[in-house]
Amino acid sequence: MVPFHPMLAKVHITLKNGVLDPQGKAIHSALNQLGFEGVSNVNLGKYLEITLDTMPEMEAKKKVREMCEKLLANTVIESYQITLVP
Amino acid sequence: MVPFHPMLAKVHITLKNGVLDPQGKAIHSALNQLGFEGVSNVNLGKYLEITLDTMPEMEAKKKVREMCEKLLANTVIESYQITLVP
Amino acid sequence: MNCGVVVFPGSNCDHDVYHILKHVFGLETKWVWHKDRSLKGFDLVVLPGGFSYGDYLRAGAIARFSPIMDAVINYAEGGGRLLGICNGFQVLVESGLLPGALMRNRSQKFICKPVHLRLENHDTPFTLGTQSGAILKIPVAHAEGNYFADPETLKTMNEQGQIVFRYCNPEGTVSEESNPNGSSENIAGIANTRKNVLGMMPHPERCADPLWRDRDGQVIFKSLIKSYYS
Amino acid sequence: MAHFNSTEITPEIVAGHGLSPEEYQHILKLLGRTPNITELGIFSVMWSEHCSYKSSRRFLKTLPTEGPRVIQGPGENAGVVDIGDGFAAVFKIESHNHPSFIEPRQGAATGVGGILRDIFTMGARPIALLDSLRFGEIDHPKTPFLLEGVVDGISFYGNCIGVPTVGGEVYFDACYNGNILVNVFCLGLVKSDKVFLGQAAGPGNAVIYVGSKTGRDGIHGASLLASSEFDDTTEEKRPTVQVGDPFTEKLLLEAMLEAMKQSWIVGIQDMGAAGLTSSSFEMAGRSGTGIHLDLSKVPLREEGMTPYEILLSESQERMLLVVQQGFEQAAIDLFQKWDLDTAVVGRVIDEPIVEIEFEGENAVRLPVHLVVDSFPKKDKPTQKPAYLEKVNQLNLTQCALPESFGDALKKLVASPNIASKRFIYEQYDHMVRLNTLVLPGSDASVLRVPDTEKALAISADCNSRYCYLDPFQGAQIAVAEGCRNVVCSGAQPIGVTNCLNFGSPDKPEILWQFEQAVAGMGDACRFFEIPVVSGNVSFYNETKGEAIFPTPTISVVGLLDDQKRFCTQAFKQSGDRIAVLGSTLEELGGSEYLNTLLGLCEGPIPQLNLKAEKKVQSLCLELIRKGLLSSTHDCSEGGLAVALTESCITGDGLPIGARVDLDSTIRPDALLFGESQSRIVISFNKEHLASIQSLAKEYGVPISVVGETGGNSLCISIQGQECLQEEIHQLKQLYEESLKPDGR
Ligand SMILES: Nc1ncnc2c1ncn2[C@@H]1O[C@H](COP(=O)(O)OP(=O)(O)O)[C@@H](O)[C@H]1O
Ligand SMILES: [Mg+2]
Repeated sequence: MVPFHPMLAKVHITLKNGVLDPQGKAIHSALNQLGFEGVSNVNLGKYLEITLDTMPEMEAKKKVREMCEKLLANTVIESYQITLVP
Repeated sequence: MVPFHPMLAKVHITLKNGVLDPQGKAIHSALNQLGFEGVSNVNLGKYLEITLDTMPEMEAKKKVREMCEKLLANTVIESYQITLVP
Repeated sequence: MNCGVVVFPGSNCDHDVYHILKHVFGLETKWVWHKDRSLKGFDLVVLPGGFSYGDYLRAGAIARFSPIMDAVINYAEGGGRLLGICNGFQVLVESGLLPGALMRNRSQKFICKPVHLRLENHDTPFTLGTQSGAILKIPVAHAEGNYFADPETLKTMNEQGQIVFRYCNPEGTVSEESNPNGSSENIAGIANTRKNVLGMMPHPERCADPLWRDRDGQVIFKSLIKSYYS
Repeated sequence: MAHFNSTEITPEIVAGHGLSPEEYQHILKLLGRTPNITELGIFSVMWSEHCSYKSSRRFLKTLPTEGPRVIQGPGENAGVVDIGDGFAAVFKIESHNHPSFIEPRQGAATGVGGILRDIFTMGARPIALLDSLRFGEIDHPKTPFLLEGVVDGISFYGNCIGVPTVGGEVYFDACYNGNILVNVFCLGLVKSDKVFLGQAAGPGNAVIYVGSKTGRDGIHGASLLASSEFDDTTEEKRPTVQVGDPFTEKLLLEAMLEAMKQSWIVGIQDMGAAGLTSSSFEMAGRSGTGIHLDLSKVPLREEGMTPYEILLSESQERMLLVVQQGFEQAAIDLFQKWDLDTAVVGRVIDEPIVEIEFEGENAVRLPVHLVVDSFPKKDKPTQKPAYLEKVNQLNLTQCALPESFGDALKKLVASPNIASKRFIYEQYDHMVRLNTLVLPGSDASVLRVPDTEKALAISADCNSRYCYLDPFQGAQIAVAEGCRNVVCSGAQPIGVTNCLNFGSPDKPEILWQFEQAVAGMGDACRFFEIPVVSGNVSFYNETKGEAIFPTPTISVVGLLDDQKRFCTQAFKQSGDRIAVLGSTLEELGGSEYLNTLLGLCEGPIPQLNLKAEKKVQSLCLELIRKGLLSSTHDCSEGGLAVALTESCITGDGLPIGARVDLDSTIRPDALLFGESQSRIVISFNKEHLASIQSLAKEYGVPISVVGETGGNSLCISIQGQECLQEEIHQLKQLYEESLKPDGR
């Protein structure tokens, strides 16, 4: 028997190409104002850490993908990427 | 001469341990209500992609760390993690 | 005319719209709790403003899965009149009843102030009481009202007359300066193709009580009444 | 001894809890034994300045707190004043200064959350918020960050919970560079026979916990932070900062208001500073009962929390209820409908002790009154500060007149303390719930009282420069100005709340300022016959030994019998006459003019004659009630010229100019910019001139008709000789744009 061993799903949600990122832009200009040079672009996204009970990796991936499609990302403007850390 | 080759800094900003995460809590209970089982915790953080001009890795790291301290993270309640992708 | 006002946890303009419907226009008005599952018998359903589920994750994202939403979707698909104001608009786009998405304001800040709107389409049950081109002064109060849709969607929406309000200046000119939040094409309110569902960021219920001097919001409610009785 | 209480009590531990050796000896004597670590923690928070009011009590006792309308004075979560028609106004103001300096957004947000809970625990629905803010100099490197964070926090919390923030005040001064002030006022409405109190009556009744789970937030936060000044080690002492969850608070608010319609609720208290500790001791203390708690039942957010941590946690959005025995399940069902965590955590008991168990073992056993009011009562000394001599010797002959009065006016209009705060209040939802009749941007904000013909006016005021130069009269003026603002909107002042922000009371000079300010405030309130029904004290507002200016913020609540008869400060149409009620003396001490143009902070401050003030206010109210006025504006910072400018440019539509001639022989800068008290600028249709003049005579108020509205400029002459003429569009732009972050 495998001992109880939770799994961590890391989800990155970012704006799709072609969708203007006003927050990223605002941060970019704030960085410029603070005197940080050499920054050519800033994008802001969301980062979720979801702790799952033990389950097969395939199942976990499928489950988290479904969560993203349904709730976590707004697929009209956002795309997502899932990484599993056992 | 190295050709122009920008560098990408990926920054993850998450709440420090013990700090209340109302958003994570709300997402967690929404997932439960949607019938997703086996989720034991959800945390919501920020994810930034910062494109930098070419510069030595050491310098880039130092610069991004400074950005985090000064602007990007609220270090009273948040911690950050920087990954450089050349 | 029977009106229902849906209450999500975190709705906070629910009382305002209830007051206008019931006390100002004398309409039969009932609360609908988000855990209810039926909208039988309503001639108008309003998704009010506020911060459903704190607007956590994204405005409207969690409310869209409230138990009542299945009934809301059925009701809309059956042709029922559905008005989403502010947070209600956000719920409508999240649920797919209206196209596009509402993102954070360009200024990154919450904005509460009166704005001017140009009516782009009077051929809807929500606006038939006035003429296209009319200028209305109605307040906005939101942090995520920056409307986005891809160019193709925008094109279809324009062709189908789905764009109902645009932000403009007091003279009616639609310009960058009169865009409070960065919305694509200054869009402030849109309808579905069938025109029975309207979502708008400005709050008509905030300027419909005769106690105030500004009453432009009455147009929406008067139009709905007119269309119901005609 | 239980394992969780095994820490040995050493002198270092005692000192680390902010208790003096003397206080600790007192505890030993009272208890007749050594307290365990959990008990020590309880004493430390309950005897802190923040919870015990140990330095301020003796002064606060002198305030007038009674009156025919008072339903509940100080001592409960908020004050309650009857407004007729079966309704009462519930209000209080509170500070969140120290947390906001450490983390401006969350600090300010949780400040809003805290004051809202104080109001709805009384059974009232909160209907409006005001924020009174003080920052360091506008050019100080930290100011923009703090300002933005604080405003963002208030906006985030207040907007989300759906209570409008309808006004406030913002000042900038170097004395706040290292210690900002964030004071938030909340007004609520309740049926006057449905006021709830924080009582734990009826032995056997259940003690129920409702709201967010308890985490390790802010352990020793508010109480210790607010009881010691800042220094370089503050960074290290940082407690876990509390994060606000306005959504949970909204659920709590609605659930509480629903619960309070039930018959089974006995008492309610919010868990604010010192959390579960202060709420249980205070509830028991008020009813002469005791409480038994089982901490194992408390909903926890983190693992391994000790009784010490659970009792001292300052997690937000939590309430403690006492519910009639037998109705536990009814209560739990109701709160679960709102998806709130709920648990029966204890019982009311006969014996006046608080008895706490954890995991089946005894953790705490303390007599209630020992904790609540047995701290050593030693009056700290007061002493008049030496600086007062030096700063009250203004020699006007050494102050040259400005080269251009027009430029001086423009500088004032653009100065941070006077310029428009629109970019701030536009970030607040100030309209939600449809009660705001007068939006921010006038002297006071006016809220209708739903289901009646009435309305309430509210305002927050304090000129701390005056209070620094003369704490007694400065505080009197704060009361007078608050009343004047409310009167200018057409309301009769009916109650006051205050937030007293001072330096360290351990310094005799600071305590003297405090004593004087409280005396001045009490004096003025007695004279105007308005009771002080609630308040809050914030001491230790110091950095590296430098105290802020004494800042006794006053909020006045006023009542309008006819919600249609309110008045605002902006001119309404061209062709109206303009007059000034009250007299202008040669008083420039303490003024914004001296500060902005000459960099001087010197007195004497303007004299306040309470009798004259009362007459002006009574007349103004009478004129508004008779419908004779188009506008009324209190003359405050920047004097007559700024008041006239604001009346020209703060209307909804296009600005309206004015042509004014002043008939006086005092120094022209004092005439234009001096801040003589008890003056109101009014405008009216010229048909009403005779009636207004005769009423003024009847009330014994000096009135000077000074000009007429209209045109595109503000044009002021003195005895026929023009001294300034400025385009109103330009004045408006300066006023509107100067403070805006991108305007700078
Ligand atoms: N922090 C704030 N939040 C909301 N409104 C504010 C704030 N500061 C100022 N205001 C509004 O701006 C207007 C002008 O403020 P102030 O100059 O302090 O008024 P007064 O001098 O009449 O007391 C008032 O209506 C006030 O309510
Ligand atoms: Mg003022």
